[in-house]
Amino acid sequence: MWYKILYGLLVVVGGLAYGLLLGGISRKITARLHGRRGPTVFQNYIDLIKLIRKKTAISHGTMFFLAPMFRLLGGIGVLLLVPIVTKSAILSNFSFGGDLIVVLYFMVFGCLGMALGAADSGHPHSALAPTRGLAQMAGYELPFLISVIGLAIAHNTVSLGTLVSAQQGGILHWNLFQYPFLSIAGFIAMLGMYMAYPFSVVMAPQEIAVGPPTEYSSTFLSFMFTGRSLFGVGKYVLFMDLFLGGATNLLEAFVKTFAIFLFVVFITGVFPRYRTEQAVKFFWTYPVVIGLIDFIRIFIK
Amino acid sequence: MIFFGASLLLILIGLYGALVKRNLIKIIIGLSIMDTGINMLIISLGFVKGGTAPIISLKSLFQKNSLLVDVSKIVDPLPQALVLTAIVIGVAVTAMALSVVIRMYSVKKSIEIDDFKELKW
Amino acid sequence: MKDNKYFLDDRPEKISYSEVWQKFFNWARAKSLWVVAYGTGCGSIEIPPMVTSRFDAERFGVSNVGTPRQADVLIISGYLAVKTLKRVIRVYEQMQSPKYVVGLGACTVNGGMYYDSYNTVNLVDQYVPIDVFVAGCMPRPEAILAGFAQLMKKIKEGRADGWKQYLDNLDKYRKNQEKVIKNWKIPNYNW
Amino acid sequence: MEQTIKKLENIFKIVKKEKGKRENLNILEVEKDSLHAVLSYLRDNESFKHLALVSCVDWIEDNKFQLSYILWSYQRRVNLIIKIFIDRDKPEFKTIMNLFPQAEVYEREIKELYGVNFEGNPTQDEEFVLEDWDQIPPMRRDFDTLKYSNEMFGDRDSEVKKTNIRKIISDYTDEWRRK
Amino acid sequence: MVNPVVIIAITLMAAFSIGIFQFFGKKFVRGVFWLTILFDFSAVLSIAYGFLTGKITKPIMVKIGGFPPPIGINLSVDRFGAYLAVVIFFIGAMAAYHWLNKGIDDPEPKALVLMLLLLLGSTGMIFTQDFFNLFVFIEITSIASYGLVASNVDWSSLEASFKYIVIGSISSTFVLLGAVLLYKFGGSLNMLDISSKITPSRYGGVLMIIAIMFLFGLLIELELFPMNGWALDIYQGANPAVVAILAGGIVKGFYLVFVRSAIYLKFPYILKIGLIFGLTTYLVSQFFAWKQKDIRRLFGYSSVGQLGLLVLAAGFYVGGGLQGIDKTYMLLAIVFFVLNHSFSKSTLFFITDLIEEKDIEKWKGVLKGNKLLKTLFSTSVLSMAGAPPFIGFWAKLFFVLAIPKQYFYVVVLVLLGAVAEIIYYFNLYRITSSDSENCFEIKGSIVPASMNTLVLLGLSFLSGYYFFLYTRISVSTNLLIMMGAAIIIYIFGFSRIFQWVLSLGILSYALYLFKNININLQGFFLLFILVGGLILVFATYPVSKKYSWSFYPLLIFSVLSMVGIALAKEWISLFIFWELMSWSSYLIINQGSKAKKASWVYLVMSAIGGYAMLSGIKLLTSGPNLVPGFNSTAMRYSTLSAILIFTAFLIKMATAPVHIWAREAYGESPDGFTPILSGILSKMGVFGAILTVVYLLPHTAHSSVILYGLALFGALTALFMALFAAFQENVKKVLAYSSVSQVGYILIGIALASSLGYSAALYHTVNHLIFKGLLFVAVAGIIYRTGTSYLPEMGGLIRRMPVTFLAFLMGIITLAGIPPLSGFAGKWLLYSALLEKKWMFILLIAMFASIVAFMYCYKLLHTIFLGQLRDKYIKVKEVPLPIAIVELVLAGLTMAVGIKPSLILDFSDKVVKSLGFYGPGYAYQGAHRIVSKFGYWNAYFMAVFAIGAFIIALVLFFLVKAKIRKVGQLDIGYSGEVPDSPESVHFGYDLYAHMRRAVSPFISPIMENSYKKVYNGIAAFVDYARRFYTGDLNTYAMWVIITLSFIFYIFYKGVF
Repeated sequence: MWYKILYGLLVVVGGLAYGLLLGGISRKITARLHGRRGPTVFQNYIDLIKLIRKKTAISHGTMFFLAPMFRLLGGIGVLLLVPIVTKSAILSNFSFGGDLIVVLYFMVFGCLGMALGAADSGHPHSALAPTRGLAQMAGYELPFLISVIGLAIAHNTVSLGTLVSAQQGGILHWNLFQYPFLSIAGFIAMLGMYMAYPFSVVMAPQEIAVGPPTEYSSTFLSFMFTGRSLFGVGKYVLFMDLFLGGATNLLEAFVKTFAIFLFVVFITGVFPRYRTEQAVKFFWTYPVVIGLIDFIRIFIK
Repeated sequence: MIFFGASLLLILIGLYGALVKRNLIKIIIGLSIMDTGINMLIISLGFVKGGTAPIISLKSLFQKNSLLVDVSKIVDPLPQALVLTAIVIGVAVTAMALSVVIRMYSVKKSIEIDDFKELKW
Repeated sequence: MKDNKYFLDDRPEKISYSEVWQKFFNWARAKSLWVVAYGTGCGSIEIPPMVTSRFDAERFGVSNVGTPRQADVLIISGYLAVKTLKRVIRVYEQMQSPKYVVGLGACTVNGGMYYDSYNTVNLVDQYVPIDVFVAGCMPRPEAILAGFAQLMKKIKEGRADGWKQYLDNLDKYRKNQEKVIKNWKIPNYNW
Repeated sequence: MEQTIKKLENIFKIVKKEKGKRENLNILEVEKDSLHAVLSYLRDNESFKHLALVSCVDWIEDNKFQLSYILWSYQRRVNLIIKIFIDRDKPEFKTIMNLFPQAEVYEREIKELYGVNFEGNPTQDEEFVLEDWDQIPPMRRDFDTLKYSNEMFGDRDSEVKKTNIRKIISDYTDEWRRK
Repeated sequence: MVNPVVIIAITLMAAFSIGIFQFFGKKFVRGVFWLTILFDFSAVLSIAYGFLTGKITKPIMVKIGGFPPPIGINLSVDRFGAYLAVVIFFIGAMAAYHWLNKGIDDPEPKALVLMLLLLLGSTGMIFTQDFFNLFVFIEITSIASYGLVASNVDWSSLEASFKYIVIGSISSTFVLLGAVLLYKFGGSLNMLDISSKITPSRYGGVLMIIAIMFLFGLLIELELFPMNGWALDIYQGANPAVVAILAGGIVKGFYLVFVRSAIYLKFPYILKIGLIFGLTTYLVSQFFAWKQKDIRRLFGYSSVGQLGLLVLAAGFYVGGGLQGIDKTYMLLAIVFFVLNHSFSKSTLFFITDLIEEKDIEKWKGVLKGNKLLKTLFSTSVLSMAGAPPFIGFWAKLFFVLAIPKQYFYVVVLVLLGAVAEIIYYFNLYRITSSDSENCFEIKGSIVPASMNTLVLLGLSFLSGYYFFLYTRISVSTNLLIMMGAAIIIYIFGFSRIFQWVLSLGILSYALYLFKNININLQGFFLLFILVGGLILVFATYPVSKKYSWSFYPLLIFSVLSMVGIALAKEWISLFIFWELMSWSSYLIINQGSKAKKASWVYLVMSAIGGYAMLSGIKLLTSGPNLVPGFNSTAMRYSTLSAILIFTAFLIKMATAPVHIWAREAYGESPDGFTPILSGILSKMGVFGAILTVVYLLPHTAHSSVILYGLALFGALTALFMALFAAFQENVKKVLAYSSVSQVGYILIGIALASSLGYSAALYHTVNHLIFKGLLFVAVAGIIYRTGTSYLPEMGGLIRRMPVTFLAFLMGIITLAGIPPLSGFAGKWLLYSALLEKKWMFILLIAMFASIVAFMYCYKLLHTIFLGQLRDKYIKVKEVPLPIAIVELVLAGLTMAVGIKPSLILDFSDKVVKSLGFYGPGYAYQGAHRIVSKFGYWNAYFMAVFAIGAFIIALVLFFLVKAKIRKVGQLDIGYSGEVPDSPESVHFGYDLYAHMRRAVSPFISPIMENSYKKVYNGIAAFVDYARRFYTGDLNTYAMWVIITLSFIFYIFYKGVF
């Protein structure tokens, strides 16, 4: 058990490094798409170091204080509850049979914590952003749930490990090809989950300052930053497990998550922003209809 | 049978008066006619053609061969007793109705039904 | 602001400054400058081109943030009225240390063409410590980038300590500020 | 337009008529007591529904303030400036808010920058652009901005020689007036 | 024992000698009057007492003039005649007392004469055995009442009187005609004599016509539907004291005469008369009263309706072919109906006279001040509307049980009429109990009304006793005693703390009594109710001061009636306690200051549910078994009856199509009661639903379809209520929708009808009590401190109420089902159960609903506690101690259960096993690890994991943290500007405006509007149809003749 905790810490550190790197790459790619040179791929590391070493910070109250911790906890939880490499004693982390529902709910944990902290800051923009986020969540969760429930029923399990092992045996056994419509719905939902363009109305830079963390600074912000990176990596791994057949070794995990990451970056780099209700309407129409094709197929079967 | 028919006719006339007339007094008159009809009906129920009054007189007691009156010839005395009560009651109702009408007239100076439609719905 | 229930009234402590990896952290600070651009005057129009494709300040790690709490650099872009000065002071004080100020244009240096106006502050560095002035009326984005390069150099060398001076000489700055701002309605110490 | 002016002349006393620099601009000077009547007439009968601006000019030499009411007709697409003069020593006038409610803001501005008091304007004493101003109204020509600036904002020891631009301008205008 | 003739003779003598006595002065006259009344009353009372105790067994026959019965006139006093005479004299005395003490229009001696004549006539009418003599007494009664009706100061009474005279004359004409024709063709005037000569086979031809004429004359006096305009006019126009005695006594005499004559004449079509005229009268007048604005006419409609019901009952009693127990039930129903109507209605008429206000709208706030008047009025109204435990309820129950099963439609129609009755009666109650500036003074003596009510209360207990005696339903005596204790609490109204302590004492005593109960379904809910009730009642003390003194008694009453539901062994006793619970909770909700309309909607919905349940139960009865136990099923009707019974539970759970009452009732009910309403009371619906699914549905033909439909309802409820909740601006209304939404999950669990589903439902039931109780209690405390329940006015209270915030946060986390706390386990069980059945769409909707729920979760936390603190709350304190204690206890519970779900699941396992399922469908490993087919869930691990990760994050933070300065409240990055007030930067109103644009079609109150449209449509229709009563005398008379023709037609042609 203790070695698991140790490895868990290592996974967190590794996940953080990977997440920050992906962030940097994302900035670089976006800059290139804009025709700029862009910062170095390590820019996020530098930002993080700078934020940690800020000299002062302000706090607005207890929830404001605790929120970054919740955010980090949510990130760590999601990352550690999904198996990165299946059947590996170490890198399947703390995943267990029945973890799919847990992960779904744990994903909310960090968001809720951050939302509360943001609200406690007393800044109207900070309070506004979570309502947008929750509304958008109500949007993207519908297609996401369609794909997740479809897969769970199709494979008769709520365990991510079992889901992954059911997809072994060749690329065509991946859920991406077994249930293509569910996968499309799931991936569209994922775009919303990342809250980047075109679904960036939550953070909405230049519109409501920077969204929830408007009042956060210094160390607090660095924790949020960390949590977000971990969260991102956790979600990539989750989607890899759900649709891309998981990974049998670390390299495969890197490749597959990077592929998903590229998908996200290339979409977000070129789209303008939806308004909240437009986003919600979008999520409730196209991906839902697409996802229901496979959903009904599973239902009939 | 004629009495029967006539009394029924009277009842119907009285009823017609009570149903159709718009004047309070006329309605009361209708009711009285109805009463009279019923009274006649009651009388006619006990009527026996060619019968005598249901009175055992002192004189008849001393006549030898007719100690008792021929019972089949006696008119039924009960309806006559009933009709007396009915008449009294009818009069009482009429009196009550008329006194009410007097009060109503003193309030509205009218005895038309159309003026007394406050209570409705 | 005497009767104060909404704002903190403690004077901020001075910050002693000694770090183990001083140079490394200064390098990180220099490579990651988050800017809050306070569009006081005509200079604010020169800042957007700075981050677009042509000039691309992000390659130096300079990027925009929408809130003073997260910002490292405050750009005072152009002439500064007394009224605006209040807001600038407040924004500056809400930023977290270490923090730097860049003054754009001649007006921030000595009032520029508005030197004799009844409402334009002539010497901005009397009121907030300015690390780098960028001269010009208005300076082109290239000039601003040059100014940033200068700022980065100063930070790396550990010379960009305007924020420390501000803390150390707070009384002096306050006196200057209060001379201009006659009715001091903003909270005293609020960062 | 000429007809309108003629009609006006029939009713009110027009002190002076001027042609503006534009084709569709006319300037009329009226007596200050008849201003309200003139404005009301123009608004109701001559389609000048829009009060574009109220402005003030400091004629320090004549010891007068000039108040200009700029009207605009959407139908005829012409401007008409009605101007009046008030005494500079006693800068007081009645508000025209009863005719044009939007005049409230213009009058507030004039009050702050020139110190003209508009009787009946409820908000004229509120701050408009200046905060905590304790000198004489800054747009009056007897206010010395350079002196004020030097006293207030100080000066960096520099080579740049400061000239009183206000002085130069006033000299220029004097010259222009003399012509 | 007194000879009945003496009663009549003395009364007659006294009546006519009053004319002489008036020379001795007014007081003397009154003395004579009261002496006579006293004598009469004691005389009939002694006779009735003799019957009651069994000293007199046979009817008393009195010969007059020494002639034997067929020839001479004779009187006969039987059991019912004697009882009725007691009632008539009692109410007559009360009416006289009322009238004499009114003070403004002192009746002259003539009126006393008429009053005596009225009482005399009606007594004679009841006692006589001779048809002609009956006519004479009827006429005496009528003439006396003509005079009395005309005696009001209001001139409209003259109009009423005249109408009465004309219609009464027509009626007596028919009676007389019938009587003399009977003499002619039947050969006798004596009732018994005629009865012995008539056989039903002789019917047809003349005898038929005669019987119809005679009975028709009486039917006119009984105010049946098309020919009752005059009666309503009397109710409206005449002196209320006279109306009280007419409606409360005299009409009942006519009714007895009617029933007796029908029996003696052996009239074969009496049931048809009841079904056609009685039922029509009942329904029509209950609906016509809806829009009535004059309060006396409204009561008039109600009286007429009751008479229609009585005629219907008589039809069943005499001609319905009832045998044995049914017949006894029907007789009891009739007796109780009569008693109920006599006492309640006369009380109500007395009260209308005390207030002297005719327009209903002006009755606004009448009951605010006077405690006694409020009690009297409420008791009478409740009894009239058939609320338990009053006599009207038992009458209705007996009636419904006694109706033969093939007349099920009659049951439905009667209950429909009962709902209509509740609608208008409680519309009135809503008006009278609402706040108002109006000032009322009571004009006259309140003694008669109080006496009536006292008698009514005594009769209520008696009738309840009879009900349990005859139906042989066993009820826990302890429970009844404890319910009685609620009355003691009622008496302690002056001291709130006393009431509180006593209530807690009663509940703890109940818990002590039932401590060894078996954990089956009933036992589980019993413990649930008592423990939950104890915790939540503990929190009520600080907020209870705002509410009426009857708050605690009613609270205890409702909690104990829930216990009664849990203890019920038959459907009927479940129904009784169900109604008790509904009514007492209605009365509590009604105490909320804005809750008048809301509680009315709640009551009407509850009544619909309750009566649907009653008719469902009626369908379950078979043959002689009138009290079906849970296991009994009558196969033919069971689908329908299951659906009907389920309706009641669905309404109480407020699921999707019947949710309309929930928002307002939860939102406006007293703050102390809302936790109980949400946490416990709505769970009674869950209890009933489980019962139904377990006992009834397996026997039905389409159970799987019904269950899937139920699950779908549940899921849609969960989804849409969660969505609605996000758009409410009142904190209690948000929580109201949230409650309903959570109950939707429970319904899904029940509808799954699998062991895992039941486990999920039961777990969630308890869990919902924990967190929703916590949230509502906390909200009650917050409202108590801040004085508002409007969300945009709150904000920033975390700075003032940290403890409450902590508890509230835990409640919200549990509500949202986020892992470390207890909410997640319920969700996990439910989803596993759904996966097991592969109900994918339900699963999808349910999970999606829980996501949507985050919206209102955040809204609650943010708008109450976070954001900016307003100036006016700067001195607000932490919530009062009892509330804080309850909060912390419940927060501790949710944490404990979160780590160790077996705390609840141990109990629910036993329940699931006792319901006959092999096992819970999951297994334990070490009390905190639940394993199902699809995976497992380790609560302990999750908690340790979450807490551990949190601690690591915290430690890390303190290692690297910068110098932290806690800044002021308004110190926010606000574009350099200084915000001027907290309000200007607080974001608290319409949080989801952007979302509204996306979902606007879904959140429009479609259901509410359609209910409203249906109600308004019916109301408008009946408002128009009411114009049937034109007020024109000729029309009234015409309707009499038309009805007669109609009767002749249908009976002669045998159409019906």
